[in-house]
Amino acid sequence: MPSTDFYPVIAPALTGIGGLLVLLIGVWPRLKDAALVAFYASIVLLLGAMAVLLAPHEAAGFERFISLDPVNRHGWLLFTAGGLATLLLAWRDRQLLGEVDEQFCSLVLFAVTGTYLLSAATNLLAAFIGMELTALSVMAMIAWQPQRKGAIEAAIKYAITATVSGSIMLFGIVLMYAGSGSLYLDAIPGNLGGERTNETLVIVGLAMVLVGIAFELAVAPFHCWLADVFQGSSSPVTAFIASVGKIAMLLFLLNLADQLSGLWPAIHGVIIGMVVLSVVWGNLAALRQSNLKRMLAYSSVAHFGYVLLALTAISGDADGNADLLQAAAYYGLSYAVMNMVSFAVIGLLSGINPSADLEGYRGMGRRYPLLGVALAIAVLSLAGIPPTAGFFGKLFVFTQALNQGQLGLVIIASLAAASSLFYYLRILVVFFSVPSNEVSEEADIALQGDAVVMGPTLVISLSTAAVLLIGLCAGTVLTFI
Amino acid sequence: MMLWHFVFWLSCAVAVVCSASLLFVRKPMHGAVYLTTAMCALALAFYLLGAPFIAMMQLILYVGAIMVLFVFVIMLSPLQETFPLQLQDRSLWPGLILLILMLLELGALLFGGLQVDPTTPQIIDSKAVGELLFGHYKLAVEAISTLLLAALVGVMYFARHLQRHQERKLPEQQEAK
Amino acid sequence: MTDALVTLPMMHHLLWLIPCAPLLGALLIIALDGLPTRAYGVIANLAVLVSALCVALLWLSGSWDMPVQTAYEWMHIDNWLLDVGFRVDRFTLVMASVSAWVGLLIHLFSTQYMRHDFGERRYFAYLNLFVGGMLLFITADNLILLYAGWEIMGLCSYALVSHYYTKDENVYAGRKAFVTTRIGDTALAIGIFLCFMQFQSLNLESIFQAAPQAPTGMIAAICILFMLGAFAKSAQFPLHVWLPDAMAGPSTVSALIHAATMITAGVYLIARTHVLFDLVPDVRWWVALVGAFTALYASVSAIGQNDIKRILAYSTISQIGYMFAALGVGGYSLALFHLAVHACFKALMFMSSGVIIEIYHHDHDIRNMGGLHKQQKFLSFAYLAGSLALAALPLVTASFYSKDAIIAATYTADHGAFLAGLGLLGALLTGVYSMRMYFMVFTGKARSEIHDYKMTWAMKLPLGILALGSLCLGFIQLPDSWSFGPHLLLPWLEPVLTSVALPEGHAGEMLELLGAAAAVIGILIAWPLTKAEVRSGRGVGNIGFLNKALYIDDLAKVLVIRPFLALCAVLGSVIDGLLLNGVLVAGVRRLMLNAAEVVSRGQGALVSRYVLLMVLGLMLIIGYLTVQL
Amino acid sequence: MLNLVIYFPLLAAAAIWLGCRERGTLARSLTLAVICLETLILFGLAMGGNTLSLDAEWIADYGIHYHLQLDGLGLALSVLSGGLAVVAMLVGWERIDRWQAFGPLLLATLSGMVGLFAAYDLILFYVFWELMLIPMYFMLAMWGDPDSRRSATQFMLVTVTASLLMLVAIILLFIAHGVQTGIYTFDYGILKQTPLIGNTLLSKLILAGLLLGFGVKVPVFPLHFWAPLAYRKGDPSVIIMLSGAMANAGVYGLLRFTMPLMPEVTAAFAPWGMAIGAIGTLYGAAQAIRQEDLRGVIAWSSISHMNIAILALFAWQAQALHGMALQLLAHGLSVAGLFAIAALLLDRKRDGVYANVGGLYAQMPKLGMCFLFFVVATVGMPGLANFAGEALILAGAISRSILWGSVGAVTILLSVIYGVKVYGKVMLGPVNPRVPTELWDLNSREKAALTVLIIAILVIGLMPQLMIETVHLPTAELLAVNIDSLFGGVHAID
Amino acid sequence: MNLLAVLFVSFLLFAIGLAVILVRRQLLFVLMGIEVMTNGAVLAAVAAGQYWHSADGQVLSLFMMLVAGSELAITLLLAMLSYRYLKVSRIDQMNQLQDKLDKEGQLL
Repeated sequence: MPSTDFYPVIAPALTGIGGLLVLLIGVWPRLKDAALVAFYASIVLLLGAMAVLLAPHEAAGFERFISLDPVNRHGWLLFTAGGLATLLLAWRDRQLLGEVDEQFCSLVLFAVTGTYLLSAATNLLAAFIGMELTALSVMAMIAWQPQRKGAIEAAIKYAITATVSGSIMLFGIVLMYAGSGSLYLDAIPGNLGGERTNETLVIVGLAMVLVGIAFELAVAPFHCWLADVFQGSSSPVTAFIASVGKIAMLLFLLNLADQLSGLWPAIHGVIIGMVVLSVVWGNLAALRQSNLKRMLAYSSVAHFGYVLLALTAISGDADGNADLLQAAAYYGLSYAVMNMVSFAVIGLLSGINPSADLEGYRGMGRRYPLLGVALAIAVLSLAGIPPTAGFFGKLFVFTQALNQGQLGLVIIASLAAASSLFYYLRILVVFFSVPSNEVSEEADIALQGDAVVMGPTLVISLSTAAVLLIGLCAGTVLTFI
Repeated sequence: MMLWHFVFWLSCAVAVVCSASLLFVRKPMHGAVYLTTAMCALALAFYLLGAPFIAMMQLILYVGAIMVLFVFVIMLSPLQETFPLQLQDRSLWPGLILLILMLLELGALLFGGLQVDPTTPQIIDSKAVGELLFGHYKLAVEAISTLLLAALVGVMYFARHLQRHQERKLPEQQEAK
Repeated sequence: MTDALVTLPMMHHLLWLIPCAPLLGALLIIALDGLPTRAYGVIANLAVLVSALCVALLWLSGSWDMPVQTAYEWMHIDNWLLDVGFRVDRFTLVMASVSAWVGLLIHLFSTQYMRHDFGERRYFAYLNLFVGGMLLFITADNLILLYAGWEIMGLCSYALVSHYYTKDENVYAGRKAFVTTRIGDTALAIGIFLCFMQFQSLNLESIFQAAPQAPTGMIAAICILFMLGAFAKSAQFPLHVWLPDAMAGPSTVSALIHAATMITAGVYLIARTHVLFDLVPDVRWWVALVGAFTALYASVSAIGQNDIKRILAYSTISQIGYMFAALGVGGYSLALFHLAVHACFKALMFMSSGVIIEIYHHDHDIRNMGGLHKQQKFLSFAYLAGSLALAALPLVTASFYSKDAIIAATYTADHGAFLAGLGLLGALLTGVYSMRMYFMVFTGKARSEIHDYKMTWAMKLPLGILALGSLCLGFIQLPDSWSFGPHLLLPWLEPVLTSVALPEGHAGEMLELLGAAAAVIGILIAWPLTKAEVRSGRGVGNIGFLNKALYIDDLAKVLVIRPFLALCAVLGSVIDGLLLNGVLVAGVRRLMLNAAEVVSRGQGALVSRYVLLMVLGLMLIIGYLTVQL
Repeated sequence: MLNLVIYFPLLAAAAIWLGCRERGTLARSLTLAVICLETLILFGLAMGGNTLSLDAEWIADYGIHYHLQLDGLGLALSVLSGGLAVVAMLVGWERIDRWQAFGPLLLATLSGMVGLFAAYDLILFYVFWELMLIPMYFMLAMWGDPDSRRSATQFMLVTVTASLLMLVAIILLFIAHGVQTGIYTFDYGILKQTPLIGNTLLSKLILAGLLLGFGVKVPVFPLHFWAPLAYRKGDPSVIIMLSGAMANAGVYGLLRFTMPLMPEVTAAFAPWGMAIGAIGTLYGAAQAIRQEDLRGVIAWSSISHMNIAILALFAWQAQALHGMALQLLAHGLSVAGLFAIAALLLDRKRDGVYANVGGLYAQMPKLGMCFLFFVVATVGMPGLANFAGEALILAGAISRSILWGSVGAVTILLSVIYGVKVYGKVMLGPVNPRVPTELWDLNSREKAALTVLIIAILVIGLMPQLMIETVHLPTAELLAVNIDSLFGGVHAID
Repeated sequence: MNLLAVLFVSFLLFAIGLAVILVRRQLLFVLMGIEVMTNGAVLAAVAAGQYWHSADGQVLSLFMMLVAGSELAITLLLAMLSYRYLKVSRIDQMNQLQDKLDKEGQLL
């Protein structure tokens, strides 16, 4: 007797069908302005957000396939916002110029649909399809404008590794199913212990699912693709991967941990290993990167290490699960907004420095002070300096982990966080040192029309404000999560 | 039952062996042939397991669509080279060793004290599958159709670029060289 | 005390003026910019005059017993009750008089003497500050204020010694003076803090009242620390090394600081805290020993000097040694007596030496002088008075009465004969070097050109007064054993400052005679010695061992300064250079950057490596689960 | 009011930054005006003598309060920070370029400092703690010697590493307190009512974390390694803020958060703490002696003097703590004076390396006198501010431990060695032929800057009671921890 | 039917697929390897479905096939693009994107 609440379906349906509509509008012969397509796509996303907002606040499930609970609601809003931001950034992006057509817009919509499914999945199959939907759309988006250096390579690297990890995850799902007889997350713990079930298989399956998740979150040692993909794709797509794709996966992980908390202790060791590897590897690899996007990619590896820190202590009988998950969700949220700022800035400057090499940004903070400060706030937030969101994310995660007795891990994590400051400072110093050369008039964003910079500016200012507000009003934000 | 077992394990063995031969063949085309064989063998295994629908799907989707795609690409591929396995390349070994280790572990895990009731294959026909698919999993079907659409969009886009590239590749190639 | 309040209400309220007038004078000199240079000298003189007059008023008022004035509360935390308070008693009054009046005379002399010098304003500022510090030190009613005065003196000594700062030696000399005395300051400070710890009070009176109940060990520790402080400040062996070098300053500075006042601060300190020292006679005995030894040692060194100011410096060390010897045997008032006398004749000699040096074109070497008597009669007679007083010529000089009493007093202590012997030997040598100096400078033929120098009344007056003092001050206190003559000082001081009973009878007379004889013999030796030296061009001054003052200074350099600096360097390079900056900072940096490279290499750029890493991860996870489940 | 004094500089910083993009001179004047106003307000508050406070829920789930309370000690240190900022501006008036950036950074730092001294919640404290760090880093890295970036980064990394470990310790404290009392809160006001009981491993870890975090900033002896380089390479104006004002935050933190929150473990550590303080004092002084440049000497002397404060802190005794408060102010003023001198020399293109200076007094007697004044203040001349602090500290320390108190007292000697040495090398001696002849003596702006410091040092030195009364209440409150019973057997007189 | 045995076979296929990816660096072979892996998973899914007598397994495997197919389509096109644009057909020739570490002197 599956409940058939339709509210959860409205938003994914809107975006999915909206994607199709956008495609159709795009092929309409008389309509050749890409801006209009992006506009329509944005409207679709806004409608989706409306649908989410108007849905009743109680948790509502559809066929035990997806369910919209309070956490997901905010997640969905975030993804919608992320999708919108991606569109705004991509619209006049230098690297994508002329290629942001109905196809790109529909892919963004499809990817957002995928994240809806993934984050709200109560069925392993839904999660798998959602993940693959996102991954597939992203895969195409990465290689958008294939002439760009590294675009194809990034897409192929992503495709191969993502398919491998997808297969591993699939295998995990199958094993979980084989062990428990159910694909429903909420049913698996109940089934266990019953006839013909087998806990070992479920745990092995869970671990393999975790590998798949770890891949999408880019947690070491499954993180290698991230740097290449960040570097190879255009900034809007990078922003989407970082701020939307990963967060959707994170929400699914939190959901998984919540539902399967009884099985979680069995894989604590796995997660601890991932945490240690991620924070160490990510920060070390970022230390000397000469490319800003790669640097942020490795920092992302470390950040998800910190997030996972909150999950090292989930267990069936602990009352702290909710707090742990909340801390992780907060961290994810803060990560999403601060990365949005960074990549929006990178995107805005891509006319000046298409390769995103760090050296190319010399003096940009002085030339464009507001941009510089926005980036500074984002980078400081990434570094965990108060009163930004990044700091409170770390604070909450560390507090929760310490509360569960993970002193050693927290110390490792905080040392790693301290070392991360080295490369964050490099970014800031480069941005605010004396400019090394003149910017051509054509690339100078101060000289370009409002239309070109409006989108990114909007995204940057809103998400910078969000970085600060999420930090300063952390108390309020926590009540939402 | 003996026969069932014999055929089932035989088809499994064929699948494994044909797949493994991918490791050694020199030409992609040969690989595609081996792969097709393996898939057909697996289709047989599916059938024997009591899943005729999936067996059909295996034939249609894998053999009929995917492998054809492969073959097309191989035919279209401008680089008709052969790729001998280079075992002297030392970078290959760590991966193989890891895989063997993993298999050993899995073997130990599965057969080391794990008890699972034996089961007799029961036919679950396409009707049951269809009911589930378009009943409970209707949203999944919608989602997978969206996924196919997304794939289609991507393919369209890349195909367009392939075309465009061919149109102007000559001058660019000159420059590149 | 109530008497004092009644009879001297005004003075009671003006006590603060004694130290503060010169301090304010210094402040004025610093603050008022752009006056004619001469005006600064006037301000300085007036400021000291105010102090001197206040002191004089105190004398005249006739109430000498402990007027106390509290200016304001300085620091007050729990039992740390510290006021800026002043206190004067008979002992203090004597000391303050010496400081203020000798200070005034030297100020007066300076207005003329420093007229053509550079940095006159700076000079007077420091000089005023110094007198203020000295008077603060003397009149302070608690240890911290006392320490404050003590430190201000140290600072001024530093600044004034390096007055001619364009030469490296002078700067070094100033630094040496400051640092060496600061060794003592440190000891003194620790002693003061121990006092606070023990007595929970810093007020001198309350400490003295509580002292008898305190554990002896603590008192001994405090006394040893005070003693060290006094030794450093008063240039006692082996902390005397700074004083000869400190002669780099203007001669007036030497007169004021290194003869009359600051140098005697150590003596004053011990006399001031004699209540504590009386409780631990064993510790006190060491004061006597060091004093007596220094008296001899410095005399020996003085003989070998050729620099007129260095001779005076060593003689000062020697004379202060006598004072310490007196303190050590409990003859506090004797020490004070000699202090006053010494202040007179030594200030006189230093100021005169300044003129002499000017006359000889800033050449300090007495071997290049000679024959000055004919040119500068007044100076010659004044200097002669000083020299004879230094040599303690029996009966006619003040020093005979003060110094011989000390030698006699030492005889009463444990091992008294030894101490007295040291003193007598020193007295003999004092006669020698004192008169050698006089003869070399004033008699015979001029050995270099004599510069014309006109002394004005402002110079002659102080010299005259001091010469008179050097000769006559002794008559206020003839030896106790003499039935005739005035015995004014010691009995008058008795209520606040005890003295010691001098040896009675045979031994006493014997010592008196010996003391007198030593002085006379010394003077008699000096004449032929000088003759010989002038004739041959070589004399005691050429004996390196003596000239270098037994190489103590060089020994200190080798044994203390160099090892200390080496220790600093070694510590720095091991702790900071090697461990912290080397291993920690550079090590971590290297480690991180190399690890970054290793990690990056390990990951590579190829997708097959990525997959490999994934497989590795998967393998490890499954392995972990296999082991775990 | 409290919010106003904290955020006024920050808002002004934003306004100046936005308003004066190309107008450095305007930015400079505005910044000075803002800082002066802020300092005056703070001064007025300090004179008023009231303790301001403000409490609101911030992050309820984690028991984090927006709790501010600015008492006498905090006010005194805030006024000091403001005053030093004025001095820093005046001595950097011509030398520092791009005031449109520097001014706002300075203001932001000031804002962070005032907030820090007002914070009454551990997390809030940490927020301000890091907040003042960031602008400081930029000021260090972007101005100063050409190679100051590396030292600034080192400073930043070391500080943040320690701060993060301190954050871990703070969280542990939060948890330990929660376990002990059932109240999970970061609010200092609540935490201090139920101090952590017992000398357990956990409390030791907490103490270690706090010591590390605060100690680096002080900088306490073995954690000082960043300081000499940073102090030497940074622009002296910045270093005035760093060493004079910001270093105080470390001691302030230790004062607030160690003994009152976990008396037992801190008391057990106190002898070691005193030892560290005393040894650090001597070590700093000994290193100052062997430096060959003005800024190096000042740097080490600052380290030495801040370690005396640590000695006082762990003596935890009435005189010592009051002395420590005085010492913080006095050290701030005197080290600022010395760095101001270094700044003025830098204005005259003299970097203070001994080989390049010497005999400067002849050309600049006024500057020389001021220099000597600050040297003399630094070496603890009675009547000047440092003496009041050091005397109280050493008296208190000796009362608690004769050994370490006396060891600390040796600094009286060592300080004078480096003090007069550096003065002599720079100002006195024969005129260095490398020194150009047209150096100007103090102008009125420079005089103003130095006069502020000189008057402050004199006032505190001559009338320390004013300051003692200002800081008495908080100090007495801190001392209310019944430490003597805790010291008991642990701390018998050595 | 022994579920574990079938699972092991599917693991074997899975591992072989991985091995192909690791050993054969030619793009087409890599893709074939991926297909082998997916096939292994499908086999496991079917077996598990039969074990539980439920159509879930078959639904799962159907979706797997569809997903694998669409991914393959895109990847193949990417491979074509790679031939055309990069003239590269082996994955170990793809190293445009890689870490470039700054020299120590360029760091802070």
